[in-house]
Amino acid sequence: ETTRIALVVKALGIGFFEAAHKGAEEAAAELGDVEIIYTGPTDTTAEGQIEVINSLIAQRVDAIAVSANDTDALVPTLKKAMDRGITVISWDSGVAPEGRMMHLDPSSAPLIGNTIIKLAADHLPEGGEVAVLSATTTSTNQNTWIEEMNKVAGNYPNVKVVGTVYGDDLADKSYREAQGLMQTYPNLKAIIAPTSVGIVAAAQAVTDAGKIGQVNVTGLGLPSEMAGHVKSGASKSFAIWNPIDLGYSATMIAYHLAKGEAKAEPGATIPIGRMGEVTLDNNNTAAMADPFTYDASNIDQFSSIF
Amino acid sequence: MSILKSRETILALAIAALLAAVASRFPGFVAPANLAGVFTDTSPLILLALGQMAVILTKCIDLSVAANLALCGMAAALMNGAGVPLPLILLAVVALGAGLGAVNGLLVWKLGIPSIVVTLGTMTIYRGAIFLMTGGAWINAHQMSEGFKAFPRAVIGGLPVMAWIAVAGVAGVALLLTRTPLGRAFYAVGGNPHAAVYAGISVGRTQFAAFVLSGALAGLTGYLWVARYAVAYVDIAGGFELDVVAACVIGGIAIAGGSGTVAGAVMGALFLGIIKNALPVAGISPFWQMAISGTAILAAIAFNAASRREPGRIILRQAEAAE
Amino acid sequence: MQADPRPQDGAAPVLSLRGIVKTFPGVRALGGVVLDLYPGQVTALIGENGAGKSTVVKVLTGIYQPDEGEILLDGQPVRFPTAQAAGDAGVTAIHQETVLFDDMTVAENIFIGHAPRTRLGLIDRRAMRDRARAILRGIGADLDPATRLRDLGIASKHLVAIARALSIDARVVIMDEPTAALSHKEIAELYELVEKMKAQGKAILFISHKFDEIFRIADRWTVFRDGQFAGQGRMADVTEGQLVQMMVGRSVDQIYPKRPARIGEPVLTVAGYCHPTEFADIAFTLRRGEILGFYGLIGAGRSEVMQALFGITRPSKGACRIDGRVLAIRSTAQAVDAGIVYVPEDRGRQGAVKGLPIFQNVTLPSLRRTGRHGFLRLAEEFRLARDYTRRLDLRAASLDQDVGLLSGGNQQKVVIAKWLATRPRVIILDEPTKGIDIGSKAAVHDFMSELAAEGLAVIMVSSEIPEVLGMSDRVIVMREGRIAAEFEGDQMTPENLVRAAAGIGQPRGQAA
Amino acid sequence: MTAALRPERQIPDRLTSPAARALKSWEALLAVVAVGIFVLNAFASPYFLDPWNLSDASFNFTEKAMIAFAMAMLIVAGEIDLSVGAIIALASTVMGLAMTAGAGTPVLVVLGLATGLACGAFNGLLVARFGLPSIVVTIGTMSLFRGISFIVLGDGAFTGYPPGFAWFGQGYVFWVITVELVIFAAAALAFGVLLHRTSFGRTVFAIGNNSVAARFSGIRVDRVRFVLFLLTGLMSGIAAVCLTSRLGSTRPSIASGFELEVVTIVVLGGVSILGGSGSIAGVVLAAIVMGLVTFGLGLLNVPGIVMSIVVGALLIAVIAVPRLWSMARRG
Ligand SMILES: Nc1ncnc2c1ncn2[C@@H]1O[C@H](COP(=O)(O)OP(=O)(O)OP(=O)(O)O)[C@@H](O)[C@H]1O
Ligand SMILES: Nc1ncnc2c1ncn2[C@@H]1O[C@H](COP(=O)(O)OP(=O)(O)OP(=O)(O)O)[C@@H](O)[C@H]1O
Ligand SMILES: [Mg+2]
Ligand SMILES: [Mg+2]
Repeated sequence: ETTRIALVVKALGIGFFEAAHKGAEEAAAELGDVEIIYTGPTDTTAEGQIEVINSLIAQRVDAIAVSANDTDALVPTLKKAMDRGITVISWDSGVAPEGRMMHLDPSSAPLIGNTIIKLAADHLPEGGEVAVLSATTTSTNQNTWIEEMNKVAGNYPNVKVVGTVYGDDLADKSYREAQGLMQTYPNLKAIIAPTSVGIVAAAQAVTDAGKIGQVNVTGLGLPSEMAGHVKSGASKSFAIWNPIDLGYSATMIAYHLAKGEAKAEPGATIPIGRMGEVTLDNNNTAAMADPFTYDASNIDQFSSIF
Repeated sequence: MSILKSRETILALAIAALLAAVASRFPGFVAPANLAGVFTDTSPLILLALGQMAVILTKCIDLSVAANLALCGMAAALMNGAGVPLPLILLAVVALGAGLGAVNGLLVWKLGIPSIVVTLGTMTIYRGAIFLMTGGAWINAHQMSEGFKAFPRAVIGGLPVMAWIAVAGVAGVALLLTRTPLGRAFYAVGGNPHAAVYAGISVGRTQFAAFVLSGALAGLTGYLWVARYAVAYVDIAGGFELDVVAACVIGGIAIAGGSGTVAGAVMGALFLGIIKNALPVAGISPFWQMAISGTAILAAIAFNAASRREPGRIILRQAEAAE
Repeated sequence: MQADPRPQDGAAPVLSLRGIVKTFPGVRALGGVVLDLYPGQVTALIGENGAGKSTVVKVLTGIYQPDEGEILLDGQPVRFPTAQAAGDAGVTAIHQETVLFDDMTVAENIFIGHAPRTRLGLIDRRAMRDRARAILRGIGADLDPATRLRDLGIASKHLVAIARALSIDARVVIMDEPTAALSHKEIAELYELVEKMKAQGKAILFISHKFDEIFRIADRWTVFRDGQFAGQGRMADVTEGQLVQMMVGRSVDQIYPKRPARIGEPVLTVAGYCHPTEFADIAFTLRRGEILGFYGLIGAGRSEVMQALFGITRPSKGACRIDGRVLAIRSTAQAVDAGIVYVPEDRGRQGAVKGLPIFQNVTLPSLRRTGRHGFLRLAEEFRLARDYTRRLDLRAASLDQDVGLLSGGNQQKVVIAKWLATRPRVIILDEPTKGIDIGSKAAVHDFMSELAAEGLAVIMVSSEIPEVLGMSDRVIVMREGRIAAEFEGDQMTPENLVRAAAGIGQPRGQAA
Repeated sequence: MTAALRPERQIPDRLTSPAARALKSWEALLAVVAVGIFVLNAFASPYFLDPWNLSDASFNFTEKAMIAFAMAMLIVAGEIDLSVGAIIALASTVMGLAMTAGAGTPVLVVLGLATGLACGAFNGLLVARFGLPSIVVTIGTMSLFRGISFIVLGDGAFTGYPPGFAWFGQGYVFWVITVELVIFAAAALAFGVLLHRTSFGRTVFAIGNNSVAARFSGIRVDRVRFVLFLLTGLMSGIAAVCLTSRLGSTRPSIASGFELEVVTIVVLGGVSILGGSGSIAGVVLAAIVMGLVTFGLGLLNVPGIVMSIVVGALLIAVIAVPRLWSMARRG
């Protein structure tokens, strides 16, 4: 009998999640007896995700792996799923601990926080002002990373973080916010956008403002979407973990938990196929891998993959 | 006429006051280059507001403009990916937009379905169609040709093409509304549909024409939007239809139809555009933006209602003399 | 009396209708009518309310498409798919309702749909203004083509409608009750205009309920009854009595059925009512059993005063007492509670709630009585509606029929029934017989005196002198928002009323 | 003297019986559609005919439908309220603020309802008292109410509602019958009676058909309008309690897009968007149809956007098809 694993994403159509879906299918093929249900709401709302999860509960899927639009709002519904015997994990964007068995972080938050500011600092030998362009006001992961970034900002004394704005993961709003940043801070040297939508919009805004070379855009993005901006010089470098690996790992974990082959408890280790294994911390959270940095030297190699 | 004029004057004064307030904290905002940038940024809103205005004049409303824009934008991006030359793409998006507008128009005209219902329905259908076209995939900057992206940005005489297109749109629609029979028919149909029939004007056909105009402008804006932000996906310009209606309302276009000017619609759009651009610059938390534009809308409605209130017939000689 | 369709003088009709049928859901408005219009002649079209006169006008001007029958222009069958097409064929009309655009200028109203164009195809605004001015001058209307229509009085608007009809170079001019909204002077000018057009060889269709005017300007007549052709002929060969007989199928007593009044104690006292722009210093007393007439030219402000009494608008100053109790009426609900009810002038907009069935219209202000603790009791509602509609001799298919499907006169009856069902103390009737045929008119007059006899106090606003004189116990004349004079007994003469209304001679000494 | 002029003629009360009318009504058609979709779903998915699943699925529509009843009355009266989603956001935010200040469940509920009423009163004041068009007023207050929520919360969230509070959105009254379902049914009954069986309801119809004539008939039109906005605010407040309780948290983006779905349910329910006609029974059925369609398609893992195409097409089709049919019949 096949194990049905539902991969619930923030919204359908986003490149990052499409790549994760690829990874999930890869894991399914490797495991053999797995059927992947790839689903999600049309726009990034918690209510939409709840409707989707309700229908998954009704179908009695074996596992749900969700990248949440809202840390807390999904909890009651996911609890119900667990009550009905469904394995629930979150990945990428987490759910509060009561609402899932474990959470798979793409990477550890402190690592990401450090990486994004380091990327900015690396290209600012004399230092200067940098600003942050975040995603929606409600998405958890971005805000955790920015928090972590601010914690370690002292390690980069030359770099001064002057402000944070929100682009809501909308291309036009992010673009406008990036423009606003450049006007508000004429001496701005870099924009850090830890969101794949924001980083592209910011790079475009910098290009349109004719400030390539003056303002460096960095953060987290997809190689395929950033390739052009790396070549134009709007972005010297950026980082991301591999979303394919992330979808792959989430599927592996969900499978092992659903089969009862592993237990989600602090300190447990769970095998994740070709990626090795993860170890759960006190919050039942695990980190997959370090973020990987892309620049002109390696972008072409990856831009065709994801 | 004098009341009408004063309404636009007051709106212009409000915009000037807004600019002055921002400038007092941040002089760079009113530098000509930046103002040009704000105008360019507001161009999509202006273009859509022009079309929406025509529709509202005829006592209808078009809630599907943003979805139409997104669909045409995606079509433009797909055509570009397929190697279609830019001039053809431009023609095609305008035609596609007009076609989508015509669907709305036909449902309103031939079946007499209220426009709010029609466009509420087509709004979701058009967006859904994008999903069906692409499976939900995004089209990103690197998948677009340079020429495709460069056209709206190309600067001519200090302004990018995108802004010039808005200027041309404003001039064209202004001419259409004031100096052509069709334009006057928009006003007639909205002002008194019953009388329009007596004047030999087909109410349905005129509303149809307004929807086609609104659709064509949305189609054109769809290309501009996608090329400017260099990305196309299902949800672009989500919820933008309400901004467009708000721009018209602030600009004094009567929601009951039949009255309003191009100058008003443009200034309504600029007012919203300036607020949107000024907030991040003036260092006001972006979380205030929504409440501020809501307040602006309410203030504008209240003001317009007060100025539109009929002064009352003056029967009394004495009252007349006293005034 | 059955008339022959050919004129004795042998001229051929310009425009003819043959067997025209037009049905609306539930109503057969025209059941195969015949009509002939001759060049250089005025044909009067007469018939009761709902006889189908306006429907014929709409068929002739392309607003409605006939279900059957044909329109012949110079003997050739034609079709008018739109109003534009009718205009192009030389048929133009002044419609019964003023159908104009309040937010457009006078010139635009005249030329919308056929504005002069420049070489580039754009509207030529200067030519439009100049031609508008010329046409307006031609009908003796001193209006600036650039004024917004909203800023004009009702009579001026009507003149614009007339100018619009004349802006089309027409062979056939249709006038549907053109004098209803005009004052004496303007009516005289209209008659002159009709004569001029006759001389130019135009065929004119003239619709009116006023027999004096028909006999004055018409050459030929056509009568419709219940959507059917009832006859046609030459004015010279017919008497008023015969026409009436043909219209209603019976003879109607033209004498006003006013019964001697038994006037009692004062019911309503109004003192010093003022309004910032509409009226000033209104004061009068109304007694039980009395019919108080309000006369004045159109726009004298009578309706405004009545609407203030009914709580639609608020007076800025003044007091109103009912049965001695001082009352500040701020809403219509309060007026109804106090026993004051108002039958408005504008039936379609203010009177009947179209879309609701007849019985619900009747019980609308009486729901507190028919219902219990805020809940409806349908049986009670039907009982009340049955009582009052029978009393008014309503003609309808059923009581749950949409009131919008009734003819104007029957709608008026529903509105009156609605108010009588509240058992009021004071009933105000604003132009109760305006646009109503003589049959229904007599019924309304009859009913009014019955109400007065039962002890109700009645105010009747009317612009028709015979009606005012025939029905009232007392008459108040208003001019420019003020009471100009009050007449009683022998003083109630047409001359006095006209002079007071126009402000000629007589000082305001007689005002109450 | 008048007897001769007035022959006694009896006008019948009705030509068609109410039962015959009901059979040919919109509601009957909707009921058939609902049953049809139910049967179709039962065949399409083995998971459909499970009481627990159906009970879960009811959350797809219960909150929206509660508001839809009040909205239906508002639309019958010729007005509209596009701010309902924003009212939920604001009411939820106020509850969140109170919760952080340590308020217990009863206080939270009272505050949620009171906020809804206050927002409704604000809309009602602008529309009824100042005579502004409701569609634009509520587009404005939609931004304003949700904007306040954004100012208060920014990128934060209120979480940690008291356990008792979860009852409204997650509790069961009996077996699979959820608290929300009970509120939904009670609201349907209450609004059905209010609109169709009371004098107040009758005046709502009168206003929707001709508000001027209604005023000339002694109806306090502005007061009725104001009350309708209050009711819509109140129902939004109740929906806010349910939704907040169900989500267990508040963010300013809560219930975004609700207004259009609510209007869709109302229109689908046969309420004329131009005012003057409609029934609560139709709205109930429309809510159920929408719930069945989305749940049925969800079970087949059809993407949400395809569902919304279906709903959009349904919205147009239900109005277009009868008109096309009657046009075809006339030739
Ligand atoms: N659009 C319509 N829909 C339904 N019935 C209509 C419509 N127009 C007219 N009728 C009906 O057709 C009949 C003829 O109306 P019409 O307006 O032609 O009468 P009329 O002779 O002009 O009356 P009046 O003297 O009151 O102006 C009436 O019974 C009226 O109710
Ligand atoms: N300029 C105008 N534009 C629109 N409607 C008008 C205008 N002037 C008057 N009216 C309408 O005509 C009607 C008559 O106005 P008013 O109350 O001033 O005069 P009145 O003496 O009552 O005349 P009437 O004999 O017609 O009742 C009212 O219903 C009023 O609203
Ligand atoms: Mg008529
Ligand atoms: Mg009057």
